[in-house]
Amino acid sequence: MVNLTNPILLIAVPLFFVFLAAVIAPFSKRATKYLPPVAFLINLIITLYLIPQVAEKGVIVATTAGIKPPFAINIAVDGLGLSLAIIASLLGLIASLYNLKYITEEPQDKFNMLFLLLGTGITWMVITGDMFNLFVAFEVTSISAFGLVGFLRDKDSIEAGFKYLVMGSIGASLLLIGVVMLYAATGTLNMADIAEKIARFSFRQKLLPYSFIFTGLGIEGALFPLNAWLPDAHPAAPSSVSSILSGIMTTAAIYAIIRATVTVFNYSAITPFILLIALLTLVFGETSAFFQKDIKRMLAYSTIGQTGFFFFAFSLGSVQGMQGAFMQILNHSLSKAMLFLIAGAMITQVHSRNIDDFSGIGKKMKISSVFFAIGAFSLMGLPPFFGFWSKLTIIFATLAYTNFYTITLVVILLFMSVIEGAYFFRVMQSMFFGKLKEGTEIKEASPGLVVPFVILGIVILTLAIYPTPIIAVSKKIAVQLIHRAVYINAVLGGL
Amino acid sequence: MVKNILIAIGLPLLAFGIGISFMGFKRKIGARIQRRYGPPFHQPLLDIIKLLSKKSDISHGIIYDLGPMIALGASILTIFFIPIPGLKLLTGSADVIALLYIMVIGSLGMGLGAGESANPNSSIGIARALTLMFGYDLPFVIVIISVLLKYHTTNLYAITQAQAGGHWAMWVLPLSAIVGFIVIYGAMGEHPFDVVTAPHEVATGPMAEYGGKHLGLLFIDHAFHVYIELALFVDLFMGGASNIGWFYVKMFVLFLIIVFFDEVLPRFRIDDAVRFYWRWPTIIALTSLIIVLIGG
Amino acid sequence: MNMSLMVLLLTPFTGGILSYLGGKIHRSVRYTFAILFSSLTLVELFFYYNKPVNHFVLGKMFGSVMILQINPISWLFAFIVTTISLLAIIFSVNDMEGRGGLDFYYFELMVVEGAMLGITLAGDLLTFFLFWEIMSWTSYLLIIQGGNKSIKAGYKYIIMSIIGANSMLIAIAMIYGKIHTLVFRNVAMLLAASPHGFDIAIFVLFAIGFFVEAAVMPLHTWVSDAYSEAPSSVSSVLSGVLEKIGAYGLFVLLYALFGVSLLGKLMPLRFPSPTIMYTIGWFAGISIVVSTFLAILQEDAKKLLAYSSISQIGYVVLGISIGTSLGVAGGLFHALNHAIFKSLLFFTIGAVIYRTGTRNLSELGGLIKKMPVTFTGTLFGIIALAGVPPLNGFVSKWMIYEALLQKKEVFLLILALIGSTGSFLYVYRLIHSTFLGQLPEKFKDVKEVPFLMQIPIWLLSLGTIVFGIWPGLAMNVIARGEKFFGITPIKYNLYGFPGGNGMGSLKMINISSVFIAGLIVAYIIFALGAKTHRISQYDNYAAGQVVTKDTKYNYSYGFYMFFGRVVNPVFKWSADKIYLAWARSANVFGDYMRRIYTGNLETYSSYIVVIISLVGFLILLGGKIW
Amino acid sequence: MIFYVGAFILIAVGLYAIIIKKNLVKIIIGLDLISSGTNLLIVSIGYVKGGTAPIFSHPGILPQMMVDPVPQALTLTAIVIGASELALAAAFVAILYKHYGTLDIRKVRGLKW
Repeated sequence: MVNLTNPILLIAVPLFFVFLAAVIAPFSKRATKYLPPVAFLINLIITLYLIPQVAEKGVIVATTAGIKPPFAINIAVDGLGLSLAIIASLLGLIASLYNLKYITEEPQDKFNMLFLLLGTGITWMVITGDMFNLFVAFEVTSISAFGLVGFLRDKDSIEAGFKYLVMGSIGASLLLIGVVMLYAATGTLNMADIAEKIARFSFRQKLLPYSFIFTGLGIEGALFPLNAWLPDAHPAAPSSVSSILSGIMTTAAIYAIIRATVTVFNYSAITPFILLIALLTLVFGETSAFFQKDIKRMLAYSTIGQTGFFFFAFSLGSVQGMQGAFMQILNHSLSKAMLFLIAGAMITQVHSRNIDDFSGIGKKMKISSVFFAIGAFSLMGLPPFFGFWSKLTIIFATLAYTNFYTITLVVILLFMSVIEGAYFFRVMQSMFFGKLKEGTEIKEASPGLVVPFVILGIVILTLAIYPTPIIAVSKKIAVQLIHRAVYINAVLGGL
Repeated sequence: MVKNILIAIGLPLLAFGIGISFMGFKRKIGARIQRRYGPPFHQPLLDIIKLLSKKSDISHGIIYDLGPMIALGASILTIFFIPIPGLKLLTGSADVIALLYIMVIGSLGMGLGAGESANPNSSIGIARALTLMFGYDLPFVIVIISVLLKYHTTNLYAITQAQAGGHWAMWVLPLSAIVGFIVIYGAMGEHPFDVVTAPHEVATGPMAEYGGKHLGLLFIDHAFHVYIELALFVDLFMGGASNIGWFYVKMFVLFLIIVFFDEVLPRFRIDDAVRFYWRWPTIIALTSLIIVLIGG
Repeated sequence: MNMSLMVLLLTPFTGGILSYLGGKIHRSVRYTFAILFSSLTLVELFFYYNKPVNHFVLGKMFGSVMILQINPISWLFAFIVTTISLLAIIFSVNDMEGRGGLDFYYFELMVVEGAMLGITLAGDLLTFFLFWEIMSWTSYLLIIQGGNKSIKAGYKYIIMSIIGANSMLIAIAMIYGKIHTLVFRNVAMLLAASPHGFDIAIFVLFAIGFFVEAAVMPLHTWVSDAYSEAPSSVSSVLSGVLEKIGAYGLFVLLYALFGVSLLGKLMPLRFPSPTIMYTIGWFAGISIVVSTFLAILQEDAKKLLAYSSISQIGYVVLGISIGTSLGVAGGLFHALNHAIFKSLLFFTIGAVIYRTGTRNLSELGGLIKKMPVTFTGTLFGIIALAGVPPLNGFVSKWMIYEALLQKKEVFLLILALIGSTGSFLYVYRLIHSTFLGQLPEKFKDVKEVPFLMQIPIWLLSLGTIVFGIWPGLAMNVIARGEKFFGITPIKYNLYGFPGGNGMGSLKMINISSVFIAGLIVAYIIFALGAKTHRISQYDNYAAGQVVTKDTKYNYSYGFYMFFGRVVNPVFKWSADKIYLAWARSANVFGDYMRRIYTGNLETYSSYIVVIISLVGFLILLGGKIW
Repeated sequence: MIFYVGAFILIAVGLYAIIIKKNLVKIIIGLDLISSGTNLLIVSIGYVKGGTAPIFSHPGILPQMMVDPVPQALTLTAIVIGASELALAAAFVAILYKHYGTLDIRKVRGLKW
């Protein structure tokens, strides 16, 4: 009996399936597509098994090669990491179910392998306890993402993929430089260990490695102005991939930044800088999204905006801010992933990504459109959806101290939410009430595409009806995150 | 109780009598100004009797019939809220502000009836009437507010009482009184404000289609109307009166002035009439109001 | 029994879901559920008549309890919400027949009802805001049911509504940041103890939200489009109820959160009432007059009613903002009355549109012969709207006038009185152009609307009479509500107000009975005359011309054109145009902003270098961020 | 020290190539330079002058004399990753060339704003 509660399995299982896929592929390329759902399902089950443990102990640590931290590579799962792992597994499962029907282009075996690797990398990123391991996970994620973005091999996706690749590689190198600098300074790669040892460094000394790590991760995490690849890459990828990229990958990178900032560097002094970056991200993302004609590009820009939004909440540095950030991450991941899946399903019918061509399809593709509306409402933060509570939390966190600056910040935030509302409502209007183009034959997408996002939609609706437990949990997570000693002690407790 | 019943029957008759006599005077005086002999003094009464007893009468529908009735009913309603010497009447049930709106009911009835007749002349007439009303209402409400503020009451009877002994509002608030006069003058539709009925333009306007007993009702209504406007002005600015005789005299003097003006003035275009009312009368009324506000 | 407040709140939501699902089975199931559950809500509401509930805990969120409560004022508004919604549901059974997506429409209608009910029942700002947001987006979905043009209108509405809601959200968050609880009572205590600048900021932020919803100028620009383009029953809900919710919010803000004495302290200037309230009064006053002028010049029946709504809600806000017992009572009473007569008018005009398919006033005419019931409803509606006795609109307006006079706010009083006279102009135009005058040949075969659509018209007409002649019925509730909020209620009786203390007296029963007596006298004179005979509408005086069937012999286009000549120069610019200009410049600015994503790899890479060197610069500076 | 400077110069040259050069292949070379620079940096961190391999191959080797083994492991990993990245990049360039018929990055601007 395998110990289901070992978090290493979260990485091991999908990796195993990747190799399995490589083995199977020569015999049946089509069979490989059934592997990702299985792998992600197993992952999801494991993560769910881990919940009670994490709830009980706070942080669970798994070691490799039987050596206790800080030596050797270790995995440390705390509340935030686990939640993101759950989201990653869930989204992976749903997107891979969606793939069954969605991906018709060859080579399918390679696609499935890359897709599995992408999921693995993301899960890996959020549960690792080791800085270099983080880099490796980051690279696994990025390289598979590069491949997936360029998967369709048409003009746009190749251009986007190339841009993404160059940016991503630079980012990875920067991250590596930062990690190495940390190693040079502290002589260890374990996050908890670094965290303990870094206390003796001054703000200025910490700044150099931090800036490299921040920039490196920021490229992947879609922070302004490092995010220019994102609006090209996310739409260019197949929709299921976009949903993973937008839904959880940027978030995983943001997670890494949060982990580095809070746990490793304990860098509260940097927050004004982060806040500025986050705000710019938000403003530029939402503003650009407003002008998009391409639905996937609009969603991608909206991802930038949302990233800015929850990163902003995080950069407030208070428990409530972190709580809001986490809630918004959850909300954004689920909704944005669903929106991308739906957009994909619609594009298969409309054969265009232009919003104008979507007019009137609400009458034909009822389920898709309704769930699109649900996702958009949740993203905009309209009650009773979960986004409302996260928006509220973030606003409350921002205005915890009322002064001129916080009010200005909130005004900017809310103005951006108005813009977000403006473009989402515009899309929905044309979807539901626009005139259907003459001579187009549009019907509901095939059930294989609909069922996955409906599952996601049901999750969102459930959150809308029972937000309280999640809000309570998110508060716990935020508290745990901000009390970094808990994490450090849990990891180094073996010593 | 008996007294109440007597008032209930007598007041309309009195008002009608006063009104009809003024209508008679008007024709007579007008004729004399134009160096004519003019019809007999009781000619309006004869007209009404003639109209009511006409044998053939047309109707355009229920509201066409109902319009004059509403107008007359409203006029009868109104007179009970304008105190005459020695009698409070129903002033306790509705004060001056309410009275302003009670007076509107009649126009509504008139408008509905005229509208139903499907004659564009009538419709234009009503549109003009309402616009004119909108025009003179602005200075009028300002005037009313000045008076109410001056006497610290909204009860019309109390206002007349407060003016007892020659302290007429006319002398206390001369500017308001002038504007009030201009308003009453316009409300009676005399030259130059006779845009509503203007026979040469809209063929007597609202009345274009009316004939027979309908027109008879409207004539009766007009008699009440004359009484109402004059009585209101007398109550507001000329201190009411101690007895019916004086009351009649005051009204007559007022009416005489109005008739003199009426006979010598040409006609405004409707928008000019509105502009006129919104310019000088309003400014004068506001001045008066500010004086009241500052002076207490 | 306490539990049932939750039940009351959930009833419409449940009804909405059930009617949505029921509609999948059969449309009659949908109607049954919708009507059943909205009547049930009304019935449940009556259990709370005269029975306030102070504290019903709904749950806990962010450490602040979410509570429901019901006091007489919220009861009054809940009553408006449920009644008008019920009637709208009944009305739309026939009105919306044959359109697509009806299941969803009824669902939305009931959810809006539930959300508005939630707002009136809310006992803390969080609950209030939660339902407020639900209301704004669900009502948006209702507005855009009206076809192509309504989408644009709805878009404007939702954007303005989000802005308003967000402005409220800032205020709520500011309060939360101070005391971590949002219960009205605690908030009131906080505000009483806070510095004045904070209080004023809170007030302004809230007021923006409420002004948008209540359509007070200058935040009214969504109204004329939204009301006119939405389906008629939706317009009546919007105008009858949604606006009232804005007014209710304002009432809560002024009296539950701030209180007159606190407002008096905020900006101690010498005005008849606290400066803030006086300012609001002026906003309302300008709303009244300007939108009256605009309504007079409309050619579109529903646009006319929309502008008239702005003007009438001005009276409500004006009354509430006076701050005296009489003014508040007048404002609240007018809220009730306006809900009654404006919904009535939207229903009747909806009925006309239902039968004729047009709402262009100059195309209509003479429908009285075909649709007598609708005409009667409209007649009652316009009399009430114009504030002419003896119907209900008069009483509440009169109370507002008296209150203004009592306070010597003479300039506001002038605006209010003028607005009322002006309203007489446009209501006459409304009834004249639709029902009176010449009946166009194409409407020769128009029939009266089906019975189900007549029900709301009958009931609301009855309402205008009942609350007109017996204002005491409504005053019972309002007086208790005033007492609840610590205002001494004025003296009143069933038929009116005995007056005193600078206030005139009013006895509606006398006015109406004398009026009826006068009518009888007139009728007797009329009946004594010769019998009349009906003639055709073409048998008409035309200065020698012969009127035939194909002549358009009706004065209805540009009814008040000459009046337009007087006021048009003033209306060359409008708030709407200013907003659009702002939006346009913001658009241009944003368009430039997004060009930072140039599409060039080298630019993107150089951003990285920029960021890195920025950090290096920071290190040179000594690591100081700010 | 010279290694650190060298490493950063390499990285800077790589960045320069990416930003200034218009040829796709040169951009890839720039990427390679960056990763090489990084690798050099990693190795130089663990470098001890005159040190030996970190293996107790025969007695007498003091731990202070050993070079740090961890950076070497890191470098190996990084090289592998870098290689795969470059391979992918080369593949992209090949397809881009097919689509555009040129290697000029200025022509590849289909996506913007």
